[in-house]
Amino acid sequence: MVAEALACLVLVPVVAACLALVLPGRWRWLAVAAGLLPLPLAMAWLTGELGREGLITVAVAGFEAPLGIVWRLDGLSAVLVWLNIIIALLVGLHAAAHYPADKLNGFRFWPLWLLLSGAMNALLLSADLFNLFVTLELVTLAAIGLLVVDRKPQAMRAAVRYLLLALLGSLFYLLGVALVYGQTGTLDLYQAAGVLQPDLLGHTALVLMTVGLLVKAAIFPLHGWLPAAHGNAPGPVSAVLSAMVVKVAVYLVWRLWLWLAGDWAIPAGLTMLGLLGALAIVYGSLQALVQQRVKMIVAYSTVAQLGYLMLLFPLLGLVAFQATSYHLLSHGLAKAAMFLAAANLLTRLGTDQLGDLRGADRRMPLDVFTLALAGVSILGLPPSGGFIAKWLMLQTALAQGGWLWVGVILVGGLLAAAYLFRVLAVLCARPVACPELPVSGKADQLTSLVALGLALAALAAGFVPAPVLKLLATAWPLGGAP
Amino acid sequence: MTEWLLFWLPLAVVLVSALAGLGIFIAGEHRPILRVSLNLAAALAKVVLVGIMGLLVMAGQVPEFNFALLPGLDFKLRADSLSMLFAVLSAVLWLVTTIYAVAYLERARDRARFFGFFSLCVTATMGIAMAGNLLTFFIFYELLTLTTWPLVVHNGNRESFAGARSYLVHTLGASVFLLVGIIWLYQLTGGQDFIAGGYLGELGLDQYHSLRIVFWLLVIGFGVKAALFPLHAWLPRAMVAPAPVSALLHAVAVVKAGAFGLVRLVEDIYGFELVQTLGLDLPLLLLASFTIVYGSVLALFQTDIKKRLAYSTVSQVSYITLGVAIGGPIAAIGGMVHLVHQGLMKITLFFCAGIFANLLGVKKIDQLDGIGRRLPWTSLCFTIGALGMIGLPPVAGFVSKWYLGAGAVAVGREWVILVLLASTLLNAAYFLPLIKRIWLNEPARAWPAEIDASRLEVFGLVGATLATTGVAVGVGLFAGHPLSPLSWVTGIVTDYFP
Amino acid sequence: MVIDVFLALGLVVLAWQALIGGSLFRGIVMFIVFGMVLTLAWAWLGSPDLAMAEAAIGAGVTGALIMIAYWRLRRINAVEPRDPSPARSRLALVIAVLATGLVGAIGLAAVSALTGDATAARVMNETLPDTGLGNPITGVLIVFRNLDTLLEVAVVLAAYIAARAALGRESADLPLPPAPDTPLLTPLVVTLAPLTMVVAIYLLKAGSQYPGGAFQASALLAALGVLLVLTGRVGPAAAANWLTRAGLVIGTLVFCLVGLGMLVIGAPLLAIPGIWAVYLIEAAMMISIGLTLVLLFAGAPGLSGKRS
Amino acid sequence: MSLLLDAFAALLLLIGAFFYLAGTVGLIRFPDALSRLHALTKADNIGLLSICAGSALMAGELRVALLLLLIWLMALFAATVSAHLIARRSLRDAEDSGADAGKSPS
Amino acid sequence: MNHPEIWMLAAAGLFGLGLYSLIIARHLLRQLIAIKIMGSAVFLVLVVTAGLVDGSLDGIAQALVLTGIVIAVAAIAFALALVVSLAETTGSISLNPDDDDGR
Repeated sequence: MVAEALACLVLVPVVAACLALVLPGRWRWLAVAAGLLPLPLAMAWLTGELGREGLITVAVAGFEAPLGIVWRLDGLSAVLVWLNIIIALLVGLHAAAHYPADKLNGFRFWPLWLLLSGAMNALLLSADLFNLFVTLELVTLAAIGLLVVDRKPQAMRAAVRYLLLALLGSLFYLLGVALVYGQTGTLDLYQAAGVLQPDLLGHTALVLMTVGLLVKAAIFPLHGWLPAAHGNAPGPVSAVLSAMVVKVAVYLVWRLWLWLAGDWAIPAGLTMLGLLGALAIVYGSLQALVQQRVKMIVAYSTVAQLGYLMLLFPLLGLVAFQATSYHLLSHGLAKAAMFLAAANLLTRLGTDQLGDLRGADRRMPLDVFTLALAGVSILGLPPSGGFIAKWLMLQTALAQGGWLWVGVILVGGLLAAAYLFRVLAVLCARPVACPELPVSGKADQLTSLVALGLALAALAAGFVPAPVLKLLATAWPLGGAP
Repeated sequence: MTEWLLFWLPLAVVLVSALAGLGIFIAGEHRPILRVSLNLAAALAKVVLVGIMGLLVMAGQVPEFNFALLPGLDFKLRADSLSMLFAVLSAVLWLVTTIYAVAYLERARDRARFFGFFSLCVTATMGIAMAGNLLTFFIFYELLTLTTWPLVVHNGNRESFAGARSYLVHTLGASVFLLVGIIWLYQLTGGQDFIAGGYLGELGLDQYHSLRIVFWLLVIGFGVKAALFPLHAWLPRAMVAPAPVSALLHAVAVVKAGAFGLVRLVEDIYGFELVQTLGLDLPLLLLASFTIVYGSVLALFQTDIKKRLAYSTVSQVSYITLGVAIGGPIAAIGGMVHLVHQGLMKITLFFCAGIFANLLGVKKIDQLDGIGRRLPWTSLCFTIGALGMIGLPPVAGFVSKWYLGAGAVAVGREWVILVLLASTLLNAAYFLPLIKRIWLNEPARAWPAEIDASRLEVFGLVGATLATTGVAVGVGLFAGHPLSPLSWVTGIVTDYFP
Repeated sequence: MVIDVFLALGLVVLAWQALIGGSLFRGIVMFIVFGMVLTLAWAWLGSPDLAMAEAAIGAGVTGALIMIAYWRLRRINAVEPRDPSPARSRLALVIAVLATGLVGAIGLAAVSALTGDATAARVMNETLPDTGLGNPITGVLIVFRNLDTLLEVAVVLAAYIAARAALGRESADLPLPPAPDTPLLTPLVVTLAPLTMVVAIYLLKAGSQYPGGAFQASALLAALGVLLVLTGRVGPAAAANWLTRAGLVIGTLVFCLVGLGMLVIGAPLLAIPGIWAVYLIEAAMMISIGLTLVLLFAGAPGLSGKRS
Repeated sequence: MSLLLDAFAALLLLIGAFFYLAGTVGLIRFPDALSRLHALTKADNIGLLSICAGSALMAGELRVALLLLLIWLMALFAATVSAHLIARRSLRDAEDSGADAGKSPS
Repeated sequence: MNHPEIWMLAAAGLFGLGLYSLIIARHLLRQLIAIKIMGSAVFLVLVVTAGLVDGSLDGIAQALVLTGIVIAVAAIAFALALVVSLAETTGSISLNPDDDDGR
């Protein structure tokens, strides 16, 4: 029964994507629904099963590790699959308003959307290094396809830059996989973990794979493509890009450094990754302070918030792992809400230049309120999920005496407050001179409510962390001090 | 049945105004009747619920709501006697201020947004009052910052944004220190609840060095909102907010939250003996005294009425810190009871300032000449309030100053009386000229912006002001009465200093 | 030893010609020649499957795609890109030398540390016979690691949809070079078309025992499609009719349905029951990938009969 | 017997190589496109024929020989058509640019 | 496959050349060719490091490279469509790095 649920997570969206491509007109809605609706059910059952057993492994095609590919569902991938499903469904609901399945742009949007969520589930489940390469490619192609669905010139330019860098990243990653396969004779990540020696070759393979993945995760020095891509993407696409696609690459870096090379003592490497994260936080926030477009501010905020995920390395420990994973979850929800709200502003007011948005809160109170709510979680202010993550991160940083990281987390929070309130101040200001912007297009309640729903989910994450953190604790490989 | 009530009552009390806020947002701008009735109903309901809880607490029960966020970390609302003091104050004053605000904002825009965030602020204040441990306290403390920001920004013009930015910089900046301090404390002690007399004492911790650092971190965190000396700059600038906001928030809710935090810190976390052994009480005492004098001196030089009242608040709130820092039961009584008295008097003064500005456009002190003839009742209230602040007997202010002085003597810190005397003289120095202008000077030819407000509007404004003045005087006169704040505080203090 | 050096050197020199200096057209031609030499290299290294794949897909189809893209870009005569600043090219040189050194050193170290105990491959060689397949590569692709192949076909499908999204308009007015009006073409097409079909089917069938398989066969079909498009026998259609869309999707769909079907009858997920299933999946993949590559070449949502 | 066959096959292979060499030299030396095409198509096809024959002899199986024959026919076909197309193209380029036929295309 | 060192050096050379051209190439098509050549280099490394198993090339490595080649052609085909579309919408066929680092 476990194999059926896992298969449902991956194959059902892919089949639905094919059907969505083939079926004419209104039937496509059926295919989309059939592709997305069973996912939460399957995952709910699997989470129950995971609660009992702690780890679920299925050999695809019946062949065990070195020969075949193994699917492995543990606490960490379960949390990310849940985030993927929530984003696919809720942001999908928002997309349904702009990309009706029976119209031309919907005809192109939905197959890619289904392939993207299916591919991400496949990536989160897979334990095979080469299979991860294939799923990463599918995720990247589907994401970039979605990026150019509206054929906006800036989006096109950003897409080409993103694709070139992503392909380069994949090549580096594949080079690392080649070395690992050469050394260990197996492609299964958890099997290779035992065999791979921390010698010159082992370290180089790890570095190559990490560099490749950091390009796809847009971590600080290699983040060049993210702002233009996320800033110019269509609303729902920028949400899924920021909330999931970038996170999946960071998830892989965690898998490599904590599972594959878990017991190699590389303090220098861990601190260096931490420093990259710190630089990302500062750089992203400063850029967000000077940008003029709301979506660019939110995009640079993603660059900053990704830095927090890299702080897991210098603060290695169970609590740090729980904290950064929970930050990943709550940031995913909050950032999706922010991007959807920004997209609503853009579509209905025709612009997202800060200068022209004065007094926007009178005409679109719900979306400005969503931006504020999601901002609360991004800042890590209480009752939000971000606060729980920030609290746990500070706790473990203090416990380990990492004063630098305490400082980085706090400064990150303040800078985030700076650029968020800068946006809110303009939105709530009284329109002084600018002409009364016509509220174009029908006031689509659905898109605003979806954005609000995601923001409330990010806040609700602040109240129910216990079960999620218990689930994450089962996945921690290294044991030792919290 | 009662134990079910004991569990859910604290949450209900906190959530009443939150639900009202949500309702007001949904009711929106175009249904004023529904919005106002919803708001008033919620205010009444809250007062009733707080009343019930007061009775329960007096009967010795301790209503407590507990929800475990994480194994070592739980969200606890607990109504002990100290929290009741602050809860009753904010509940009653929320009702009065709502009436005042409805009348005040009759012709303003964005009222739905205003009243929505207004009730969310009161939710945060109620949450602070009834927080059972530092984590819950911090959650509502930050919520207070978030929900007051839109109110300060309400007018949407340039000055209000400058004021709001300074408010944010101060509060969010200090919350960083507060967060580190709280997490460090949780590191040392695990998730402890507030206990009368302080839980650190019993734990017998020996890391005195880190305890001192944590103490100062928390003092900075609470000091911002309590407008202690270096961190007070935001309060005068935040006076650009509309009068009801300045009245309830900057005279009662926000400022009192900081002071309440300091009281919790000294009384319920560290316990006064530990503070004394760590040698922290003297610096805190000096800081409070300096703020008192500094606030009063600056108030002298202000030409704008609300700015003068703001600096007077800066100094008055430090009385509470002073009372707690002196040590000993009597001074603690003085400090805590001043929490209520100062709230009542200061809100009256702000109400009057609001009426002067709203009806006659009088904002500067020199425009006050002869306003007594034009608005007799408001000016009377203003005078009573001002006299109370100076500390003349019948009004509440005198009681707390008396207890503070007696407490200082009892503990052997006579020099504190000098501080009290100096501040009383300064109070007189900056309030009496106003009173003289109001009653004795000839009124100018025409008021700056005379408007013919409807009878209902005037009745609402003046009625609310009269109510608060009456309570302020009543509390002073019937101080001995068992239900008065003074006797309530003496009850609190007896179980702090057995 | 000499042949190794000759081929390796040839590869590097051709790559140099393709990438640096000279006009872009010359670079593309050199790239196609590079693909041919790489085919020889794979053959010499002892992997006929890869040789065929490189020839058909690496050099043939990719070369055709790049050539038609080059032709279209010249028609749009986009603005000539600026030359890179000297500082940038110096930086690039440094990075390139570093990368070459790194990969070279690591490669040599890896080669010297060849333990030869490639467990996965040895296990595969042992379990191959009982799948009834002779060709190990088809065995790995379709039976042992078939999730990779399934996702790979999905990648091709995603690439097609994304390309259609990028090109935008439904109607197929992406330019195609005019068909040369020489009498020679008709006999060429008439003889080549059936021959290619036969060879493709043969490759598919032979794939289970000898080198060959779905991907090489699909590339052949794609080559045939390209030939038909270029000679005007087949033209881009305005909209994708039902059949074309089904053709695009059949590869992924059949693979998924077979995989899920196994679950229904209790076998492990994606387990391949027998040789017939291998052929079914390979045929579906051949059609789907071949059709996708042709449509990507024509830059059109579908194909129609005569082209004006 | 087989020795003779092998020697003969080797000879055929050598002839083929020689023809290829000739074709390449022609490609480099000849001035214009048409003559280059001429050199290429003639020399290489014959070269291919002799190589196929040589390897067919070496393989010794009829099936392989027929396959090699098919390869030769296919190559012949492709060579003629492409040479024809290139020639047409270079002629048309020459008419457009007025120069005499055969300057190699850019 | 008896002289793996030669092939490894060749792969390193191709990788370096590709990277160099990727950085300085003026035309996007040239950059795509560079990516394809670097891909071939990585596949060479994969096959050579996998080494010989029972005398012949490692079957799994060959299958991986075959999958890699098909994915490479899919990615290149999509990239070409993107480049053509970029040329149509923005009229430029190169990604000069300093023109829009984030607009």
